[in-house]
Amino acid sequence: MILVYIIVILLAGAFLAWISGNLSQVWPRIISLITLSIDLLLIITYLTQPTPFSSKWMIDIQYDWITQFGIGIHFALDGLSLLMLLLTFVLGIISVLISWKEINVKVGFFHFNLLLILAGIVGVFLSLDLFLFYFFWELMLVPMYFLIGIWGHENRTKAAYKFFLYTQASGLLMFISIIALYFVHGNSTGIFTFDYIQLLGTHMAPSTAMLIMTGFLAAFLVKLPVVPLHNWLPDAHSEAPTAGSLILAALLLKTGAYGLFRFIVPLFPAASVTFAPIGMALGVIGILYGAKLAFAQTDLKRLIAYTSVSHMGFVILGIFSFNELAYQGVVMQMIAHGISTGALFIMAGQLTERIHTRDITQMGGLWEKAPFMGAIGLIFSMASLGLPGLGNFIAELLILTGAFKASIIMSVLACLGLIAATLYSLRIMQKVFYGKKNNDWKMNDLSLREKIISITLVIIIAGLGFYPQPVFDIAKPALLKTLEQHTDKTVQQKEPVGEEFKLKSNTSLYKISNPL
Amino acid sequence: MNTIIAIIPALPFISFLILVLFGGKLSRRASGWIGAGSVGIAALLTIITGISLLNSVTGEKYYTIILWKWIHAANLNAEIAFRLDSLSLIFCFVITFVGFLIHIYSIGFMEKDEGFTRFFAYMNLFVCSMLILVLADNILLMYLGWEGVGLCSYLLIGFWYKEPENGTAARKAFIITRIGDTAMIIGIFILFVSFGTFNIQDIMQLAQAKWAVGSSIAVITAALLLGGALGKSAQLPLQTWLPDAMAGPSPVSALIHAATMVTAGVYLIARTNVLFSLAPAVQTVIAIIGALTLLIAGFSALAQHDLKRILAYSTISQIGYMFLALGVGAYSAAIFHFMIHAFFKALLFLAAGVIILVLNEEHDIFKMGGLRKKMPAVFWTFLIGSASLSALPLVTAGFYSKDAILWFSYSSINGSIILWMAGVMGAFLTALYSFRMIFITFFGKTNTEPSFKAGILMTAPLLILAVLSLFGGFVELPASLGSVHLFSGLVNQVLPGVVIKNIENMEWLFQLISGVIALSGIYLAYRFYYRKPAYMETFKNSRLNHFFEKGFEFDKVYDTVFVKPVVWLAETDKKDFFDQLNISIAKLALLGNRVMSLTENGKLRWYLLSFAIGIALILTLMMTQ
Amino acid sequence: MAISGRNAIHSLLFLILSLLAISVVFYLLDAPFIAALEVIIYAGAIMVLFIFVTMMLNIGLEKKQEKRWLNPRMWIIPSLLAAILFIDLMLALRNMPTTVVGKQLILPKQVGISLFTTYLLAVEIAGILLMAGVIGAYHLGSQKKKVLHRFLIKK
Amino acid sequence: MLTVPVETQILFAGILFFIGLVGLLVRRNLVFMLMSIEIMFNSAGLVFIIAARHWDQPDGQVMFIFILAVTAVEVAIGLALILQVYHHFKTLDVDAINKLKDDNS
Repeated sequence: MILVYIIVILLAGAFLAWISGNLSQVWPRIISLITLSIDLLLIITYLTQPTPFSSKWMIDIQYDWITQFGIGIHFALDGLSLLMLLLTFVLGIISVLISWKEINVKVGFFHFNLLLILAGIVGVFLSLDLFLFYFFWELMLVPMYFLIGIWGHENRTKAAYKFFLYTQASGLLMFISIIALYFVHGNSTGIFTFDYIQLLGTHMAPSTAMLIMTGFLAAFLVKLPVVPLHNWLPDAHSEAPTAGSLILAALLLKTGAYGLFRFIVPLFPAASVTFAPIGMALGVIGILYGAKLAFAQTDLKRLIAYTSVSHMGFVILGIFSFNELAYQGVVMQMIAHGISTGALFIMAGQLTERIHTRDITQMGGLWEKAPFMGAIGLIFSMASLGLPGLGNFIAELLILTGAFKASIIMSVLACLGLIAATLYSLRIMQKVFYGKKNNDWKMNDLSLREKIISITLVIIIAGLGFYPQPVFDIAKPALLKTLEQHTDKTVQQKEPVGEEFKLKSNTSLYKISNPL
Repeated sequence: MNTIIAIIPALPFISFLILVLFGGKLSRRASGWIGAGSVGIAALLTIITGISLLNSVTGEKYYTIILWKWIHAANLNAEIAFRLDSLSLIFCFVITFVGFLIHIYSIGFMEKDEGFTRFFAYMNLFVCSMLILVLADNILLMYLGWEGVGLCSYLLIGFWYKEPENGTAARKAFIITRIGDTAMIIGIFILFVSFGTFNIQDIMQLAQAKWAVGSSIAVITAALLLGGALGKSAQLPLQTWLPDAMAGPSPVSALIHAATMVTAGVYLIARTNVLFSLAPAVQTVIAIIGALTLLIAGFSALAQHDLKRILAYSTISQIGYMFLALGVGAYSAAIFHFMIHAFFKALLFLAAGVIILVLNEEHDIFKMGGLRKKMPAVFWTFLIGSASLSALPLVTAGFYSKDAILWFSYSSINGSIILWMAGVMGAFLTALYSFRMIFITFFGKTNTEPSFKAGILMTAPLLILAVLSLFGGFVELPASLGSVHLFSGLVNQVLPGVVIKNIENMEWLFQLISGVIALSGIYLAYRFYYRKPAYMETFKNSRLNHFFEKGFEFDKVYDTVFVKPVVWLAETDKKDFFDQLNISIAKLALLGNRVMSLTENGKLRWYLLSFAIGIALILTLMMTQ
Repeated sequence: MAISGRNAIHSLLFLILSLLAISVVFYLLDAPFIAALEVIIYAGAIMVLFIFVTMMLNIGLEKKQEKRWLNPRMWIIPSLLAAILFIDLMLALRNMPTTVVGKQLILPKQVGISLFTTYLLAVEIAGILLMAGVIGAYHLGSQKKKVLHRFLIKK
Repeated sequence: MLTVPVETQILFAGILFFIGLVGLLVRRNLVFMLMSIEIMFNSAGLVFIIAARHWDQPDGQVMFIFILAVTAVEVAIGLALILQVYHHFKTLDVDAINKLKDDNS
């Protein structure tokens, strides 16, 4: 039941916030804060209970909805979605906090949209019924459109439009695929259902599977985004208000990765393996191309947006490596990227709030004025270049190691992304905080509220860097479950060339190597 | 004892946290002493641990501690675990002890700087990272330290962030070392994929067991690790960042860019020596790179006129010696030279720092001169450092360490006469440029008056380091001169001893030659730079000199070969052609709209006409079928 | 002449002539009732309406304008089209099988019977249509200047 | 009574129709256009009558009556519209009345 409560509380909070917006500007903020805190507490209390992490689904609830079409309300929680929920609520709270001062018009409606997006995201992370999943998937879009379109910067209308077109079009493709899957499954077994668990292991001709998968892929890859389809992202990010950028980067993109995990890999085990080389190549292209573009940008938020493209390249690379190591890395990357890029967007937002420009060529020498902000910016640009000791490093390490097992060339090329990441991350520091002052901005350092936000994020990212084990433990069963789908049907991984690489007796080696 | 090795890196880290969190509230004095004190205690603990390690009677000559599970994902396991053996002990000692002295010095040096607390925070973080690097039990944790020192180096080079050049230098340093690091991490992947562990000791054992000598995988892995080492240790072809890195404050140059961080590459190679011995080709490459670097850097040092840049090139050159030693398999000689080099180079940098400070940020040696009388303490310590650097025979520590390298470069099984000649040539250059520095800076007529006198906080570390530079060498004496093997005995607990060719032991002859060479270098410096400076004026304007001064124009080449293309690549297609592609779809739709709306002109007869045309068309088609 | 004339009244008269001719054709085609209707309703009622409106608008005087509008080039495309269609029609007719048909006079009584039995519904609908026409014409015609129809309101 | 073949009769109706069509396309005066439409209606009615005679059925004539009704309504409304248009635009030129056109383009 806890899962239903979570969503219902979010929705109720959303409407309450809207209504209370008529009373005063403060109420919606407080209400959304309370709503999110309750949800976070629910999840945390659930975590503290002795829960069986190892079982297939920690919670699994099912209700009938539209029985004629085999549509049900089916929520389930496993380690992966649990982590994503935690991320969602933590960042949700933070996004409420950062818009505390920034949003002054239509406050109620803003928070309504904010909570609705979060509800959509949570729904996506929890739904196990494809129809329900699609419902939540679309639920995220419209409020996001408003968020960008109403509270954004100068070119907001165009950006919002672009965002909506891209995601909506790809979402429709996914819907077609869902329906196709529904009929394929129905025709072969006689049970017409949208239920994920029943749809698992549907027998499909390879070409059919490929076609249906393409539809799903379209939605997820656009959301992620993968390189030729990434263009909505920089626009949407740079035009959205800070909270919008934060949610876009930290949460919305993750739904794409989550979808790849939850649907593409288990539903189409064979087809996804066929697609894997292309997927990995797309990942690598994303990493390098995103980095290249990030390096060239002068708009701070655009720059950060392109770093997202680059980082999400790692996610795709990892997912199509098909091994647990890479998968753990992907989960870690999702969380760490959420935190670090989110933090960078927050920083960009704070800068914009103070000096009213996002052009980094006009900044410079801001360390003197705002050393605290500089330190935070330093930490997170280091995180984004993958400095060990911060969460992103763990993620990239695991992904690259996992990818290395799957394809050496791809992994090595992706490593070049590390150098590229250095280039663009240092560029942020260089242009914004170092160097001569270009303009005599009148700005003050972070306020207490902003400091608390930043420090929380720093603690999380450093915690992930030094003690990531809980994340691995929670995610492990879910990932193994995903991989299980593979073991029967697929293929030995393309083991790397050269005899030396083959670990013939992995376990025995492990015994020697572990001095514990 | 085991817990102590965890405390050693923890101390500076705690101090770092204190300085970061409460830096604003502490007085300058307090934060300075917290920063220095933590390193001091760490040094003390290191010495205690070292003594107990030396005295331990059990067969196990190392301490190890596992703090917590770091990453346990799938079959990838890495702990936050430390391991202290004699190799890391030496590094730890140098880091904490020299670090402590430099911290003390910095309290005086940075006295008036506004970023005082920030400076000590960075320095502490650096010491912590460096300790993690050398103490790490697994290669991943080592990589953490490795990148950590890179970060600190970046921060400290760009410490005076208001000058854009400093920022550029910092960025250059970070990026170039990062290129090496990326090679290294790929090497680490290969190691992990091959052996399924990150633990250094296990990797070494497994590598020995599973990889054949000279097998391609061993060569590739060793080469990749070497890439990391080259970047960090500023060796050819990734050496260009170090001279620019002198933009940082002098204590930073002393600690990071002379004594410790740049020798991380030496540590890495020594630590993973098994891999390199499995890849003889790479080892030869190391030796050649070392020899080339020491020559090129030596020539470059000869032409510089920025005091710190001379020292920077000298550092590159000396690390070249260490690489040469590593390449010929003389690990203990390399480590020995590392230690002695840390002493005298830190000394030189600190002394140079004093000079520059009191001369109001004057870096050009030709604008100094005659400082011998003005600042005798600095003069004498600087002289000792230079003497040690140029390996003045018998009396200086530098002689013993460098001599060992020279001897092994010939006599080792991997050595050759050519490597030896390069080494000797380098020694000559070293003597020449060190004393060129001495003569120009301290003799002659005074060009700039010192503005104030350096305090005790700054001179005391100089004196201590000077003593070490003179007498530190006596822990290891060659067979011909007393044959003390305290140091190599210690190091050889973990590192293989050097394999000597079966030749006649003519070490004394080689020592003689190198001694003479060093002395002649000093004499030449005396001739050219003190007695007849006019003679060098002609050289000073020559093209060759310019070529040397620019460090053999590596920067220019890299600029055209790498930097410009990258920048060009970034600048072209800034608009993201995919975006244009997708926009063009939208534009196409808009164009379609335009065309279509042309027909929509509101003229009724036009509509009727097209109506009729349509009917005619359809009917005609039907009829003609 | 009805379509090419420049004077509206003349054209209308020509049109009436043409209608009368058609009514003769109807008569020849064994449909005297329809012929009568044609004359009464078409030539009588509708054309009178036309003439009335034309007179009201004084269109008869705008000869020059008509001349300008009717330059010879305007004729080319429509005539060409008409010709093509006509050829199509001929082609269509050529393929039609010629059948012998019975020649029998259809009396108004027959028409009336089928009108009020088989096509009763259609008659009612036609009635409603006429009603709508009356109301529409009244509505459009009555509000002259006071309120323009909303489609015609100038922006 | 009449012995002209059916084809010829239909051709005759066709000619009438095309005259109407050409008139419709050529004229710019609304009144003339309405008149052309009348001619076309007539030709359509003619075809019905021809068909009725051809098959000896009264239905064709019934249809003509309907056409007559439709024509009457059409003329009534059309003329009313012409009146309105003339009042509004002071012209009967169809090309001038291009309010349907999209202003954006």
